[in-house]
Amino acid sequence: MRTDLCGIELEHPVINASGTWDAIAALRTFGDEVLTRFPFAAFVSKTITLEPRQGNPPPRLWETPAGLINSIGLPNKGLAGYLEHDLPVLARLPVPLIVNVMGFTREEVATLVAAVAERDEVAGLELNVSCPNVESGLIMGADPSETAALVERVRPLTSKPLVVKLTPNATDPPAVARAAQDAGADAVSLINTLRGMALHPGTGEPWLGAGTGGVSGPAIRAIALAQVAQVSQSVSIPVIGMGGVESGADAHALMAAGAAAVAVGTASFRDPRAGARIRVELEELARKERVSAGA
Amino acid sequence: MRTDLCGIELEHPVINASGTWDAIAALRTFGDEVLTRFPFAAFVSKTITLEPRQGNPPPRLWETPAGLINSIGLPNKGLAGYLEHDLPVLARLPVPLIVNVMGFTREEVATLVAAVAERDEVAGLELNVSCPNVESGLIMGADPSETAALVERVRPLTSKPLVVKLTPNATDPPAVARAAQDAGADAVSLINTLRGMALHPGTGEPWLGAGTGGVSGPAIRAIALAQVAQVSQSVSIPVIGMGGVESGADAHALMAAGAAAVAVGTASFRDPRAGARIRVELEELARKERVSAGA
Amino acid sequence: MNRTVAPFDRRLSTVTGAEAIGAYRLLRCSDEGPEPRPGQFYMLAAAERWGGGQDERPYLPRAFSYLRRSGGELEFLLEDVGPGTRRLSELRPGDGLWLLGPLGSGFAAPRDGREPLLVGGGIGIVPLLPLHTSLSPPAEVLLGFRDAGHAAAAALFDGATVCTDDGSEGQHGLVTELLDEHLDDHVEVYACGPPAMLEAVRLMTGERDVPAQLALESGMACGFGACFGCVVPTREGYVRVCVDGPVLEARDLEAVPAH
Amino acid sequence: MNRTVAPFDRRLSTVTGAEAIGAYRLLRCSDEGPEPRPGQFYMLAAAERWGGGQDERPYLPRAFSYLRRSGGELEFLLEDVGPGTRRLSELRPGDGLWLLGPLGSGFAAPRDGREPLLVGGGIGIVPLLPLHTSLSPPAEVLLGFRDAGHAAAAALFDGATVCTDDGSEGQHGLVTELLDEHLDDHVEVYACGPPAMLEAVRLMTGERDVPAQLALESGMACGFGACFGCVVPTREGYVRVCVDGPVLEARDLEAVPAH
Ligand SMILES: Cc1cc2nc3c(=O)[nH]c(=O)nc-3n(C[C@H](O)[C@H](O)[C@H](O)COP(=O)(O)OP(=O)(O)OC[C@H]3O[C@@H](n4cnc5c(N)ncnc54)[C@H](O)[C@@H]3O)c2cc1C
Ligand SMILES: Cc1cc2nc3c(=O)[nH]c(=O)nc-3n(C[C@H](O)[C@H](O)[C@H](O)COP(=O)(O)OP(=O)(O)OC[C@H]3O[C@@H](n4cnc5c(N)ncnc54)[C@H](O)[C@@H]3O)c2cc1C
Ligand SMILES: Cc1cc2nc3c(=O)[nH]c(=O)nc-3n(C[C@H](O)[C@H](O)[C@H](O)COP(=O)(O)O)c2cc1C
Ligand SMILES: Cc1cc2nc3c(=O)[nH]c(=O)nc-3n(C[C@H](O)[C@H](O)[C@H](O)COP(=O)(O)O)c2cc1C
Ligand code: FES
Ligand code: FES
Repeated sequence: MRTDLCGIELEHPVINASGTWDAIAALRTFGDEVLTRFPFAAFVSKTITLEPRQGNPPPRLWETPAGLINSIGLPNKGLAGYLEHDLPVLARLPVPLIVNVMGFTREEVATLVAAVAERDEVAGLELNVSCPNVESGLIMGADPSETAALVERVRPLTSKPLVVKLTPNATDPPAVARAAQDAGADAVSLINTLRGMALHPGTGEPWLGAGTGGVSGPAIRAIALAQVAQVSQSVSIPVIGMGGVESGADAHALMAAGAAAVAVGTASFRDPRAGARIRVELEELARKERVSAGA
Repeated sequence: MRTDLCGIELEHPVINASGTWDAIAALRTFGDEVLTRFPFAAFVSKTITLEPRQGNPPPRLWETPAGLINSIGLPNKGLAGYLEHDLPVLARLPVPLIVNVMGFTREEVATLVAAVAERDEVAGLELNVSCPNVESGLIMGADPSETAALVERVRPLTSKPLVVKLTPNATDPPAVARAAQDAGADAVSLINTLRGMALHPGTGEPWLGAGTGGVSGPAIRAIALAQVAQVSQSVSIPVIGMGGVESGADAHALMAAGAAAVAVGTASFRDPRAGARIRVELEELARKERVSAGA
Repeated sequence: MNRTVAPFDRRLSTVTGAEAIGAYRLLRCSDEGPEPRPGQFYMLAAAERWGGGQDERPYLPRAFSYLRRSGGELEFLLEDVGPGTRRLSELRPGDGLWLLGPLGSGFAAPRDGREPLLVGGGIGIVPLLPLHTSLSPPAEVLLGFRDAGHAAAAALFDGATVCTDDGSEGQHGLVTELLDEHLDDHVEVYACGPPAMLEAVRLMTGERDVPAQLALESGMACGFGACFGCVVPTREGYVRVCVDGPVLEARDLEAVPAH
Repeated sequence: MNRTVAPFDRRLSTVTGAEAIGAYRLLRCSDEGPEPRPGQFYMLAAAERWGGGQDERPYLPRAFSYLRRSGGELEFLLEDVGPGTRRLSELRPGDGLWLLGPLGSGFAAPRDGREPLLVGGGIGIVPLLPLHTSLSPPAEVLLGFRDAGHAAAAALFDGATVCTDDGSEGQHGLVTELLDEHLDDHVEVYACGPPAMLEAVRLMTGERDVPAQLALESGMACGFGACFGCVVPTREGYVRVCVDGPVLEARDLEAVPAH
């Protein structure tokens, strides 16, 4: 199932969701098999910001029925640290690299996009305008005109594919997707996590160090599918669907709803090679479909 | 735990969520024990509209991980049918009656509010501005000024408590809640279901007769808690919290987050008396809390 | 009335027996509840680990017609088709089982002295068994199954005529073909089975103007009229299978929905 | 390196033994994986019905230090504290178990010829056992438990000094009191236990300038560095317990977080 994702050649349509797979830590844990048996068709790196960030105070995780709330808070080495330390390692991966960036102002995003896009190792960029853990993420991605202004600002800086990652915590994701498309985005990806919260069972205080976090996993799958279907009907650029994908059937459903590619997030926490399994299951479903269509 | 919900006296803070408990069908199924052992402190009836509605074509249900998608589509007898057939039966219930109404225009809502509020059997009204199955529901409740205009229109029609039920499919539920409060609402309730979708495993076509539906149950609990906490911090009128409540601990968490009362929806489908169990568990938690606070 | 009013409580029962009957599974449990009427059903859920199966389900309880009731015990017959029926099929004596019911409205007596003719397909034979044992003199019973493995359950009925899709047991063919042979103006049909079979029964009996009571299935969330999820189309609009059915008059139905 | 690289696959293992050890549960399973280093851990999940427990959980796998490893078998010791450990405690021989690991970085050899001093509290004794058996001559071992029921697990160690909070077994008191008696300038401390105990060990060893390696716990989602959820504060910022630990130098830590 070779897939052309707005110019990025993928061997199959299953990639990782940003922030849910750290290839460098995986190399330490699993060794070089990570390179020879990489489970995704592209690697999307965790969101980077201009300055280094420590992320949110722990606890950062809370398990919900069929899901997870995280308040990681985008820890990262910052642009310079990423380019110097991480990029050379990630360049060893056998798949295209998509770098996810987030800025607190349009100019910050512009700086990030310009600096990242000029590196040959980078196949494409994803703009995180949707992280519910950081104030500005919510604002940019929930509003069509904010999104348009951002994409217009950074679009001239690179000819590499620009993916805009939408937030589900919005009244009208299709409107935001259209705004991104009209401003020159090459693809949109969705859904990011839904704003969620849990209380400490004993004290009644917020459990997460940051107070609230984002919900992911099977619990949000039906919501993701609805938004992916709606957005796919509203734009002509490719859609990367994600949210609770655990099986080839889930990936297949997102693609039936219009997604060109599918990202696996939380499912990787249960199995680092969930992406590879999902790819096999997906291709088997597609094969069966071709057979039953008499092709 | 006697509770004063904007003037409605409740024996305890656990009520039902609109559309998830049919007292009349329960009387047929379980007999008069429904009256003597009613599981809720108030009865909120299913949304009624001006005209009778058949609701959406089946299938109307899809089970998700730890949740449910429904596309019921607000079947009801219409205002006249409700007042003539249902209200006299519901008047037999041993608890205050809150009638949930929805209209496709402000004037329709006004007609509904005026006609329902004048009935002595009715203790309060809930305005459904949030049903994701019916176009206008989304629009009214997702936009602060739409909500304000609606509440301003109907507020003068009655002095009975008016509850506005918010939709979670919105960028800024607290802003909508504030708008409702400023326009004279006596309380807000949240969350309604989140827009969701499922595909037929065989055909890849939408499973639900209506295409999409609303997600409820434990899967949405963390999202509900976050929104209830946020809204509670934004308004001074009482908040009725709901979304995935299955236990006294869940109810307790919503109240710790600021809810004055808690509604049980999908959990009743597993156990018609879930509300009564949750009430007992909640009161036990509150008692323990008082003890450990040394009171 | 074809309805026994249910205790207003989900009750915890104990599994007292579990065995295979051909391709199906028989589940027996203790029950102090009232005597159900043939055609009524219960909502069941395992007390432990209801969930965590395929795709993290089941979450909601599942509907099952009762098969037999005697001596403080209830029996169900299950076909494993998904995570809920799988979990219930794994229950062993001593395990806990949540029980709500009896629910819905069962079969009515035949009108005008008509002879009852019972027609069952697959797992749809279940509600016909208590009806069968309640009738005297015994009624004619026609049962259709996929194959011999499933047809093993026909032994629960005395003197049933059996057919299978593949001819591996009894006659070769569909139960609706048997019905066609037996249908005359003196009978009242009582049928339960897959949607396509019931739709055929509805059309056949409609054409011949023979009354038919169909025990329907439908995806349910609650089983007691709370969710409005289980509707089927009738000439008077949608009705809830769980409170207005599961037994409905064929002539009232617009169609037997495919799911 | 105190790290064995893990196979890049979650693997399905079979439970070969399950028994109570006092208040804890011993779980034995087959494993073809490489030899782990003392202090490393595995992510475990039951192959069937992982989920559907209390509050519809567990959903994610759970982290467990290995207790023993020999002859193609791995052993774990579990304390039932919630839905995940409960489900694992119910596993029986023949059941399937998902296994990922060995993960993280284990204990390092003592520096400068120091004598290892092992200090364990409650279920925190687990990673100390493989360390203990790897040391020769045998190290001093101090173990603290709530009560005699839990202290039964001390029998896994040869010649450990035991204390209990309630005095029902061994000495009456906290293991940190034992440590206080044994702490001198020639030892290197290896500790694992509840956060409050580890925090006390960190402070005590810090004051006396004795090196200490602490095996930490932390809420984890993935166990292989993917989620950034399991961090603890160190003097260099947050580090991930699953890849930079679970064994961390006490002197690097800002604090041992309460959860
Ligand atoms: C009144 C009544 C009486 C019944 N009596 C019996 C009986 O005696 N014996 C018996 O074996 N069965 C009986 N059934 C059927 C039984 O209730 C179903 O087989 C059972 O609910 C299936 O649950 P499951 O989890 O095993 O399978 P599910 O996965 O729920 O699948 C069952 C069917 O539901 C659909 N489906 C698939 N996935 C989903 C989903 N996520 N959400 C919603 N629907 C889905 C598909 O059409 C699938 O074929 C009865 C049903 C009713 C309504
Ligand atoms: C490296 C490492 C090694 C370990 N080794 C062992 C071992 O050898 N033996 C052993 O028994 N244990 C060990 N543990 C601890 C074990 O992983 C936990 O006890 C287990 O994960 C608890 O899961 P649970 O589902 O049973 O309980 P949970 O319900 O997850 O509760 C455990 C704790 O998590 C918190 N909690 C409660 N609810 C939630 C929720 N919804 N989401 C997130 N947190 C919640 C609370 O603080 C609670 O006390 C180890 C942990 C680590 C990190
Ligand atoms: C622990 C965790 C960390 C995440 N970090 C990021 C991130 O850094 N940037 C980003 O754009 N999305 C991040 N996400 C969101 C995921 O990329 C994805 O959109 C979301 O989790 C839904 O997919 P899932 O249900 O498959 O996990 C994170 C999600 C999780 C669970
Ligand atoms: C089957 C079903 C029908 C519902 N019908 C209505 C309705 O008629 N009016 C309304 O305001 N909300 C309706 N709701 C939403 C619930 O009142 C509630 O807001 C939501 O289900 C979240 O709570 P829960 O997770 O406890 O179910 C319905 C929900 C379900 C599941
Ligand atoms: S199953 Fe809920 S109304 Fe019938
Ligand atoms: S548990 Fe995920 S990074 Fe450590």
